[in-house]
Amino acid sequence: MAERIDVSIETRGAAEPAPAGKRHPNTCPACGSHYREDELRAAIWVCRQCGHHFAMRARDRIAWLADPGSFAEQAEDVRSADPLGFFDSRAYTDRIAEAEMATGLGDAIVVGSAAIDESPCELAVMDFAFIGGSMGGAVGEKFARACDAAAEHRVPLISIPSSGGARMQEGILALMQMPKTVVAIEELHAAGSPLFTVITHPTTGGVVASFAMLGDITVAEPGALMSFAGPRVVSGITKEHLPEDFGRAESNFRLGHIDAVLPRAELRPYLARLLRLFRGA
Amino acid sequence: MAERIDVSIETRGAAEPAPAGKRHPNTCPACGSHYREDELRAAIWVCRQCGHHFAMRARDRIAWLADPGSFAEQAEDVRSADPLGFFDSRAYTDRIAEAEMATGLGDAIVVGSAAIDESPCELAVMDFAFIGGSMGGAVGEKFARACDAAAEHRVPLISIPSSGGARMQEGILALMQMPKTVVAIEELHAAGSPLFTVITHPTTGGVVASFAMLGDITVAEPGALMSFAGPRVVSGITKEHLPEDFGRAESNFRLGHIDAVLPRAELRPYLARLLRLFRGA
Amino acid sequence: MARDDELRIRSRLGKLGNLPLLRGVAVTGELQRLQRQLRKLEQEPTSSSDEIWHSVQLARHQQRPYTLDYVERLLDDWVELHGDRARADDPAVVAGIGRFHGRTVALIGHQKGRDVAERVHRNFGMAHPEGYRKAMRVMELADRFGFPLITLIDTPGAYPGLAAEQHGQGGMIARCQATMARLRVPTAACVIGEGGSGGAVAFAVADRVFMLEHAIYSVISPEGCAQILWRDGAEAHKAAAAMKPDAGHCLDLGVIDGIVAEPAGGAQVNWDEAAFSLGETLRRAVAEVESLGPDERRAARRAKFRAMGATA
Amino acid sequence: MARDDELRIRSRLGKLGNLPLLRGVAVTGELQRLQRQLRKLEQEPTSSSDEIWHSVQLARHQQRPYTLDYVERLLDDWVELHGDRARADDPAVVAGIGRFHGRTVALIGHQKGRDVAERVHRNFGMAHPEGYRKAMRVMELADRFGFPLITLIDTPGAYPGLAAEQHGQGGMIARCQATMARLRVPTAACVIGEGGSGGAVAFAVADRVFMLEHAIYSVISPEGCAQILWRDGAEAHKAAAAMKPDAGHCLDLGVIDGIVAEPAGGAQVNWDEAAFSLGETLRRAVAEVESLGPDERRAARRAKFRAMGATA
Ligand SMILES: [Zn+2]
Ligand SMILES: [Zn+2]
Repeated sequence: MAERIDVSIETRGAAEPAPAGKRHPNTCPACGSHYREDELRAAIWVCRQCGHHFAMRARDRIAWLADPGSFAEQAEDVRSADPLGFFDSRAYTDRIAEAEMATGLGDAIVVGSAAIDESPCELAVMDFAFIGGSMGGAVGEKFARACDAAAEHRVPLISIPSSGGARMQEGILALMQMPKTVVAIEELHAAGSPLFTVITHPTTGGVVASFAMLGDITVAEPGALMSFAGPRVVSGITKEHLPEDFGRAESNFRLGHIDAVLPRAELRPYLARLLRLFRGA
Repeated sequence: MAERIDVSIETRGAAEPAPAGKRHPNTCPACGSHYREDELRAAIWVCRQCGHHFAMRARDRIAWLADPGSFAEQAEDVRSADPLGFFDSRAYTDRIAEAEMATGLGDAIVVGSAAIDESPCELAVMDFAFIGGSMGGAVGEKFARACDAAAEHRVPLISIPSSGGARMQEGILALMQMPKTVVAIEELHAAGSPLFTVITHPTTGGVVASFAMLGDITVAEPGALMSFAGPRVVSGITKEHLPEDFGRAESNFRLGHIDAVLPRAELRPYLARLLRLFRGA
Repeated sequence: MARDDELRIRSRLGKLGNLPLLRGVAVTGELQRLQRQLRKLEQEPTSSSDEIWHSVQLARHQQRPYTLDYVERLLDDWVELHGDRARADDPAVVAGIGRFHGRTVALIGHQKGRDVAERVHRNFGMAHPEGYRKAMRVMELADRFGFPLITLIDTPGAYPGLAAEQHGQGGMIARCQATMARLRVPTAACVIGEGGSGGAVAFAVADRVFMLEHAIYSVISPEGCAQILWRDGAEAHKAAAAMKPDAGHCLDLGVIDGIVAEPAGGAQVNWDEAAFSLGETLRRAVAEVESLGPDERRAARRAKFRAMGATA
Repeated sequence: MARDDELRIRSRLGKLGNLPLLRGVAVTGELQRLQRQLRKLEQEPTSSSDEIWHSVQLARHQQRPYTLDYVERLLDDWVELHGDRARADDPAVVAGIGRFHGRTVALIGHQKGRDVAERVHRNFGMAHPEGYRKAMRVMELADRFGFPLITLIDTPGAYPGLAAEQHGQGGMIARCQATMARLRVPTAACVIGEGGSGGAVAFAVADRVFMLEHAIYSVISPEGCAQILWRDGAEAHKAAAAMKPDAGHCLDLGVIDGIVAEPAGGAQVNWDEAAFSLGETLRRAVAEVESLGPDERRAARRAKFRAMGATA
């Protein structure tokens, strides 16, 4: 009668370096190696010492991934509104303006048409630097427009999320971006176009529980955290002892949630191969 | 690299009396109470002392379940052939003839149209007494014809399996009764008719891996064993220590595989309720 | 929504729409649009911060009717279905079929427990992935046999545990929404208590979505929001005022299609009356969307969610 | 099938059908019917008991090519897909997409291991329910994008373990068959080694089903049959003779649509030649069923399995 659901878990854990305290953004959190900006860029932001994958900005990623000159940004002018007149320590509108100044982005996602190895596709690339990659109205709308564009041109959509989850300053309308992106993917599929997803560190919350987990094929970068609840929330609320690789790409692979863990250097040929295979599908 | 699939299991077990050695068929294997045939019949073959559910013969079950006079048997003349000329200690054809003599049945299933509480339905009821309820060509064909009849009359099919699995004397053609019954259910669904399944003790092997587990709604009688591999096979091959209620209805319920464990006395009103709910669906 | 506000708005709308507006009748369709227009014209706040906090408390009231309390009052011939056909039956989610105003429907809802033992058993209404998988199975059954689907939402959120994460909590919630977006049968959802985050929206991709008058529907719990933004969970009152999870604001924002009036004092005061209100709303909603064909209905459902969000 | 028998039958059929019958070309369609008629006319046994046992041994030969060995030889741009999106990635089943004769196909197969470590890792090709669920996911992906589906069958059977049972082995095998019965894309299956029981048939509900010449396909392993009927697993030779799991008999019984010739001595002698034979057969089979429309093809597939079995 008062039995609870069986919650048998996988108990093994793999070693994964824990992030250290405050450090320079160009210092590797895993091995401490420090790099100049141009060194990191040349290494596509992967530590040459230990293989740690640094975060990659949306425009950097697109410039690296898309064939030169092929990217045509769409929906660039879409901005999140402030539907609640939200104010905590300061106004939400100020936070957005500040994020735009700091990142040069209109919101936490960049979308547009592109080609990879001469195969046409649509890209939807998130940027964690913009308010933690949180999903508000602009992210939802731009992702949905990317679905529309991919459906219209009958090309695959490549989605590269990185997000702390829904943007709480937009309240319930931020939550509604989950079904919004989900129905957009349904329409993408109805048009016959596939969705390929590349999970990058970190991808959590409402984004995991919506478009990030609906890829026809889903891969992740090494070490990327991908979980609905983050590790601090889980251990804080449930007091459970978490495996060291909780929520990481490697454990998600072992547990059947993604198709592959791909080092960044292999991503471009992998996506090019998928685009070839799905061309004219 | 050489990691195996995670096989974390539910380890709790519930007490379930193990069957004893040779005993009179009217002696309860759980509590030892002995009954006259008419007593058992009056109690729908449930032990009044401990609630143990004795096996119920197909015709007894139909007579008890269907409205009086409503059952019209179909495909009565279908018999299994002997496609391999199979012979072990004796000829398969002899085994069939003997089973027919002993049970008064053409094979291990009886199918036909009926009504329960005035709702029309199709019945497919197995009988373990006929070569262990094994599924050969006749069982597959008669089950498929029950699907056809239910589809044609747009009524639900109620399937009541009890089987040791595929009948090995028919070799590969016995295995083919699995996809045969599965495609028949697909056609049943295409016609808009539901399948309700009542698992009775024991239901294992190829029947569990085909029509027995494809019910839109599936219930089981208390204590009924329902597993793909039987407990002796599992413990024999894997040397695993099995919980006492391995494969029983109660553990299958806990593990999410069936909708309810229903004492026999509750079965008729439950099915009548389902038939009302799906009428004109 | 506060009692006074509600009565004032209902009275005005009654005149505007020239329609009978009885207690227990949801504000839907045209009326909903009129209501929003009216509010915007008047530029008056929907609910004060105290009124919002009052709803947060009522939404969590331990004597509030839960899903099975409504099932008992609204459905005949209820048959509860169990199990995800893979590894568990999650008691935090109930699902089944029954007769609703003479027709068969499927109903799925979060289920909280009433006493301590049942609360633990039901995991406080916080579902594991297995619960969402059970729900999807019953959604597909409803679709296969043409049963309209009703969902009742009442959860603090999906359970944030280790096993839940290992078994794919995020993906299961995503697929549950996708399943609802795919259904061809009429669907109606109502937040009856707490509509917490992804765990709630998993059941909310419906043709018509309602909230009980004192239900809340939010992207994060007020306590969670306070913890993050004010670094103090005790600032939940402030966080609720900022997030506006009450029914009035959700209606204003176009997130829901109507509000179901509760008995005076809240649903916990009179379960029968609350159930009657809810039943009337759901009955009308199903009838309303049933006039559309299956493809048209699904397209309209998708278009509704596609349009949600505030951009500039 | 024994070399001599095969050559004799092929030569006769070549005359009857007036069609080129080269090594590596499967016997399908009309030819299959002719072959069966011919055999029945002559009343000669297809294979002797020793020949059957020879096939049992070759089907299990540890140097026999496995699924990924064929993938390597038959597909370009192979992308293996992993995971059941619920709790595991089962290494006993491989699934993916790749280019086959210039077009994209999905391929699913059981996978045995070559050395001890890999054999343990692959669980000897015995899948858990999670493996069948991974397969269903990829089947649905193939259907969504119109990729023909190829399945390669090579398993002693589904794994009979406690966890497998608790996670719904029977139901998953049943649903895997149902999924294959639902697909609208062309499907072709081949038993490349051991086609053991329910674990094999889960992948075998295809438009065209083949066996390699020395593959076996059976309702129970010869050892299991011997254990039950002769109470002695060592009587497997006798059991195999009685069950007739060899390709010739399966073709005679109408269970498969054709036999893929192996290199002289067996597939283990020349993997490239075996792969070439298999590839030609699959290419022709897909082309053949592709001439039908999706609904017609699915109806024909269902009708084929609906008709199987021997009744009097
Ligand atoms: Zn490093
Ligand atoms: Zn007894």
